[in-house]
Amino acid sequence: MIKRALVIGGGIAGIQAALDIANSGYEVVVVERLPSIGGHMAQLSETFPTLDCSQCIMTPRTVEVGHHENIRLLTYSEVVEVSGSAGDYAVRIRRKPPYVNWDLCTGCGVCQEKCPWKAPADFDRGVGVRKAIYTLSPQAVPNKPVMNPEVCVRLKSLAAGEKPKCGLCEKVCPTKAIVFDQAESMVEEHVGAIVVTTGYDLYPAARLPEYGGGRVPDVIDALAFERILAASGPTGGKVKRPSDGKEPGQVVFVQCSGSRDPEHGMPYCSKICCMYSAKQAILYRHRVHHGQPYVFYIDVRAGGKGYEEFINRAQEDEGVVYLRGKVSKIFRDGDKVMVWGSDTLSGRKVEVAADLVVLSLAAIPSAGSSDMQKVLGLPGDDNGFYASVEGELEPMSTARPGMFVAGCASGPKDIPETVAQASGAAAKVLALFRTSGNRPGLREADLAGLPQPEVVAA
Amino acid sequence: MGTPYFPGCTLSTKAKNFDQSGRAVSEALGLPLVELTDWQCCGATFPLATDNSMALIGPTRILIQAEQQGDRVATLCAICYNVLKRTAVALREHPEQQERINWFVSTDATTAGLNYQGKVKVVHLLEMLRDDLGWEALTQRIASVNGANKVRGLKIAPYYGCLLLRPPNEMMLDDPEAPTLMSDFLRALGAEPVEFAFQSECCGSYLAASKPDVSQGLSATILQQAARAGAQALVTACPLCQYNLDKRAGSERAGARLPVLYFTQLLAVALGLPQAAWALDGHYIKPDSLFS
Amino acid sequence: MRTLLSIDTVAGSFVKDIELISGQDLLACNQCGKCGAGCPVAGALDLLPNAVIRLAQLGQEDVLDTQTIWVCAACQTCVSRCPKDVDVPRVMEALRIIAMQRGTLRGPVDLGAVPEALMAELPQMALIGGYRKFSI
Amino acid sequence: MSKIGVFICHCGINISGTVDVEKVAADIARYPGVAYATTYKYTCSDPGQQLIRDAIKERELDGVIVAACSPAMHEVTFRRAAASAGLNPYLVECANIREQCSWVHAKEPQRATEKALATIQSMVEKIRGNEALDPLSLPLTKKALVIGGGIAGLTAALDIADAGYPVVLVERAPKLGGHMADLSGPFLNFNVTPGMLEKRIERVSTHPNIRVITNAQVVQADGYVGNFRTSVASSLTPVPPPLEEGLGVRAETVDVGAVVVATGYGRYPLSRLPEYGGGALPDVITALDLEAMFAKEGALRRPSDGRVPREIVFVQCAGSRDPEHGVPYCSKVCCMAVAKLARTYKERVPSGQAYVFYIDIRSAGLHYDEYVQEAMTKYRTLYLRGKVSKLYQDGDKIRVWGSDTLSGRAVEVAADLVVLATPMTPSLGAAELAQRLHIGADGHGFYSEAHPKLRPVESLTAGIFLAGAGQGPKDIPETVSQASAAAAKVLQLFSRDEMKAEPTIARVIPELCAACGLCVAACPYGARQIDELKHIATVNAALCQTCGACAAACPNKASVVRNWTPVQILRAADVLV
Repeated sequence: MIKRALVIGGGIAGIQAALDIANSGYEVVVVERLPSIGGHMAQLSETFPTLDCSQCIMTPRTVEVGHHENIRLLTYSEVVEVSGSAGDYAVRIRRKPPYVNWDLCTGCGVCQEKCPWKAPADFDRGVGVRKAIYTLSPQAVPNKPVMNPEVCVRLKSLAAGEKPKCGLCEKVCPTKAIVFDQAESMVEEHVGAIVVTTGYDLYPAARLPEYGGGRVPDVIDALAFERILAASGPTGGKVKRPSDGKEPGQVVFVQCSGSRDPEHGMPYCSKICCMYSAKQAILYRHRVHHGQPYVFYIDVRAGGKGYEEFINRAQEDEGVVYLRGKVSKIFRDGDKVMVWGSDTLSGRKVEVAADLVVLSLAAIPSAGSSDMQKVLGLPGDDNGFYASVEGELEPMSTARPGMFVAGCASGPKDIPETVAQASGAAAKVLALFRTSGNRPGLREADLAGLPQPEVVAA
Repeated sequence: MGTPYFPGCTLSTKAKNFDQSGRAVSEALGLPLVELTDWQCCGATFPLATDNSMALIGPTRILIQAEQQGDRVATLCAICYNVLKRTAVALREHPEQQERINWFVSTDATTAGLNYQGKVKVVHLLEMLRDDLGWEALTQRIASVNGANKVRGLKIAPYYGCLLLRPPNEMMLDDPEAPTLMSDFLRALGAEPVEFAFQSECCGSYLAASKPDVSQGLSATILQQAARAGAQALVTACPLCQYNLDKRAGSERAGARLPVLYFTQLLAVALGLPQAAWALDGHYIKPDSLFS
Repeated sequence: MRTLLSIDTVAGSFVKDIELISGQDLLACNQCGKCGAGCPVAGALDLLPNAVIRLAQLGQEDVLDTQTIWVCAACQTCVSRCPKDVDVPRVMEALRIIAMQRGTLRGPVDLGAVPEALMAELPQMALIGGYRKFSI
Repeated sequence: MSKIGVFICHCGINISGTVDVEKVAADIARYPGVAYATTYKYTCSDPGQQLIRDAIKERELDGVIVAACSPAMHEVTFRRAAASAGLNPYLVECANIREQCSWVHAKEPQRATEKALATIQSMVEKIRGNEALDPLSLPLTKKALVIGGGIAGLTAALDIADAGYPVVLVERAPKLGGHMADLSGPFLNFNVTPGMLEKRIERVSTHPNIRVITNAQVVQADGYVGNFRTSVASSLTPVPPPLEEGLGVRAETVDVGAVVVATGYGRYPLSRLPEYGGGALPDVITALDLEAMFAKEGALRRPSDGRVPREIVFVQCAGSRDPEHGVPYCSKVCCMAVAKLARTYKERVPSGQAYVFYIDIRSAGLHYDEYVQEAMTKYRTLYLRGKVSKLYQDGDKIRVWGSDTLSGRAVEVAADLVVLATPMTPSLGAAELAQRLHIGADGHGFYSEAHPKLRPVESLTAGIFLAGAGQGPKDIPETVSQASAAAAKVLQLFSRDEMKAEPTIARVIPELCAACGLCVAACPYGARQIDELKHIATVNAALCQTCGACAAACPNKASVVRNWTPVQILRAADVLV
């Protein structure tokens, strides 16, 4: 038994699982695809129902992961191969080249400041721009930049075999950390257990042509609106719409944009949208006092502590208009965005000439999930999420001993449920490590014969 | 040779100009249409009840006639296209129903002894332009026309209406929410497509007979939206849409004064065919000034 | 008026007839209302399509009195957008068929009532289609 | 202290974009006691930390101030860096010139610069009085108490015991399994192993590391994280709380290092729902009643006359989402539970018809919506969107008056059986237990978690963790996730050999203390006591949270907080005012 764990995914689930294992004295390798950890939670403005700032409550955890003596953090990296069995999984990890020597880099940010090349920032869901050399956010952990080879003119000229262009970052870097010819590298790790926390992505708006198909600038997704609301976001927390930077006077939130829709391939409910839309509507009202938010919904799903009360607050105190009906069509009309919906309670077809429309796109398995499932030898369910095989009493268990899953990788969940699952997965790993021996994981069936290290006199 | 062609009622009577221009352009492009030797009305609606065999007899007879002349049948009318295509789909998916209808029509005078084998592919002329000829070839063909292309640079809104594209899983022609078929067609002609949010909205269809005020209102909105988007004219592929938009909503009071052209007419102009082939008569809003 | 629901209405022959004729599972509809939201003729309806389905789900035969079933021209917009694959125009057709079978209603297309000028210019397809869809 | 080093952080441009850091460095370098001052782009980065380490060694610094972000962010970072260079970490302080300065005064750079300087000067005054301290060590009992033997308690107990630690599981009822044992079957369409709960109970009962005490209640609890002393009373037969001393009641002391509270939920009294019959109509039952009926084999028969109900009405939100009934919250599980019951009903009574009155169908999460959708299509359940207003006995029927807001009609059903989805409430005695354990509870009696997002299973008291519906309504998968999470927290706590605690706590200057007891009254954490023998106030290091209430209350200034003495605070304040 190698008493060392691998956590795949550095969102809040991965962070929590890693910390719980590392703080119990075992080593953890955290692999994150992006240059820094934090996942979607790092993109959020404030969290429901308390309206705590997301960054503020999470930063202590990201920092702890970054500095933890038991945690080896491999960001900008991907697990490409897993072999072996519970107790000794051999894991090959590909480290993408950041074109920066992170050992030398101090994260001073001069390169980013001086870099003349810009591209839309994925982290800001395209609302903002970032340089060709960038970190995801000012609070990034690790706070080291990476270079986008598709935007960086120097890298493009090198790739094309042309005379090298630009190179400004190299000139200004005080520690000579820029490495244009950096290659990807491979790392091999041996671990006894694996926790999969690969999270979710949003359904592509392009697949909803009746909602503008992603081509109407003022029809954005909910994560983009989070970035607009975030104090550290591209608009500095001011509510401005993408097309012309104007403050939107009417904002429409469209629930079930792809969810609960077998015809679009997602029969399931994405679980989190009702609550975050209420939050976004409230935050919008706080920023734009005369603004009018509308929410089109089928059922308001507010199951959770303080959630129902939060929805009541949105409806009663914050003036959010809830309309029970699904939106059928969204299109641009002059400088407005027309939303055709219905209110099944009054029996009327309604339309809103909105300034901004926010789609609650379905939460889907994160990109690359099916490949990762193949690498891990784990089955995906019919929606592509990691399947739970032991039923509702073992939600973190998987088909393979020593592999556990937590958070949205096994279906949409809100933050507290994700965090609970992550800690729960950590408990399973800890039990595995502490019972030592080359035993497979703690599956119900296997446990009968497990040697018990200590026996208590009752 | 040529593709068996089903004109349908409207193109044979009140919308002959679309038929004329259609035959002329297909001839000119080397895609000749050969009218079915014997045909009847398709019924103009696809019957939606589960037990719809009786109403499918008409369109099945047309498919049988087509099968005698080839493996395809072409139409220029969106509704004929919809009814025939959905009939073909329904018969393919329900062999027992096909057998039942075949039994019925085999006793009928016009189709005595004939059975539908299920081989006919129903195509719209726009589909033939896209798939048989190709937009690239059409673009080149237009470019090779002597003299000025009177369509070049015109801002034209593509209008699909409903039944050319819907229901999408049966029609399988283009995505009704974000279609490109007619924009590609317009680009090939050298025109500038003006896409707008109402290009697949309903014009009111049969309500022209039962609730003319409703269809007039719907059509007027479509015209206004196209005009606001900057279009100089609309192009359609359905004679009923053309009627509703042009004759019922073309007045200044109701809609916007935009000419509503049939795609065949526009193609005839672009190909530089003789003016007779343009067949621009019968429009409420005269399109002639577009091309002068 | 309080509407009495019972197994004889909500699972009765009226509901079964509609499902049989339309081939649709009425209870697949979760009343999201997307059909009405995009319906081009919504302005001319006395009941939105989801409400028609609703009354059908409840087995309420007065749904046959609604004008909506005579206004729906089966443009298929709702069909192409319904998240639950409910073919609303087929339900409308079923209701029209039942109404016509019962003979309590005539469809609103009365060829005799179409003004002569309109008759002269209407495309055949409008007359044929409208007549076939909306009248006995 | 005469060799204080000051390190001023640019924080990229977060600070230096507003505050003139070079000017601040130049000014503070001239301040008495400051031997060295410098600036750096990102002090928290590895080279930044190296800068501090090098300066400590080369310049023999005896105090370090890092002027940067909030100490909540990086105090630990800088203290660790200093310690590795040989400086006692409690001689390192952070001056917050970001959150409390550059960010809030972004438009006034000059005044921000002045404020930054003053903030650092104030911290210099404070640090002069700092003592070198060592972390405190506290003993740790590696044994856990789990309160509640439902699915949450069973799961938490197993996860802790499987990791090799002893567990005492206290259950109020005579047997384990909680509410789940009374359910007719599993909740969802997952691949369920039959008898999963029974297997889990069996494992707990036979686990060498677990001791189960049934018919038992925790009647007393003292102590603190790592060292709780509880008293568990058990009787021969189940007794509703509070269990008091008496015949057949045996009390024993259980010492544990951690507690998992998994007391689950209770039933809402039907008497509070008079418009739904108030519990007086035999054929109006609760969802849990129906669960119990379905748990038995054979035909479903209604209570009044034993007939098989042909029409059954489920009433959602029978009390929930209803502030007027004292339950403003949503009970979360009913939508799914009712869907399951309606499906089961159709399986048992294929010719029957089920109706469900609801406001919103809350089938949130993977597979849940699909499950309800199937209840409608495959099991032909009719869902009616509207709350039931009234129901009454009408001959041998229960007449249910509701509405269908989707058709806009008032509807009624003459039902044979009515099933109320009543609210999930905290279990009986939860409020008293919360008081006994010094853990908070909300206005409804659900235990309060330390943070709603990131600390969902930690109570407000260190060493006491929460699992399951006692913290708020939740379904089985969520409950077991929480239970395992609570176990992880216990395992984490037990992974050390002793507990380290911050030494910056209150202490008593014996010469000044009169044992008046004001500090005991002032302390919100129960950390202060009077040692009657020595006639002096004492501080329990594990409980003290450094709040300073005792220091403020003490008339003799005998209670002081280490490194936050009155002298330090006054000197620091003098600079600022």
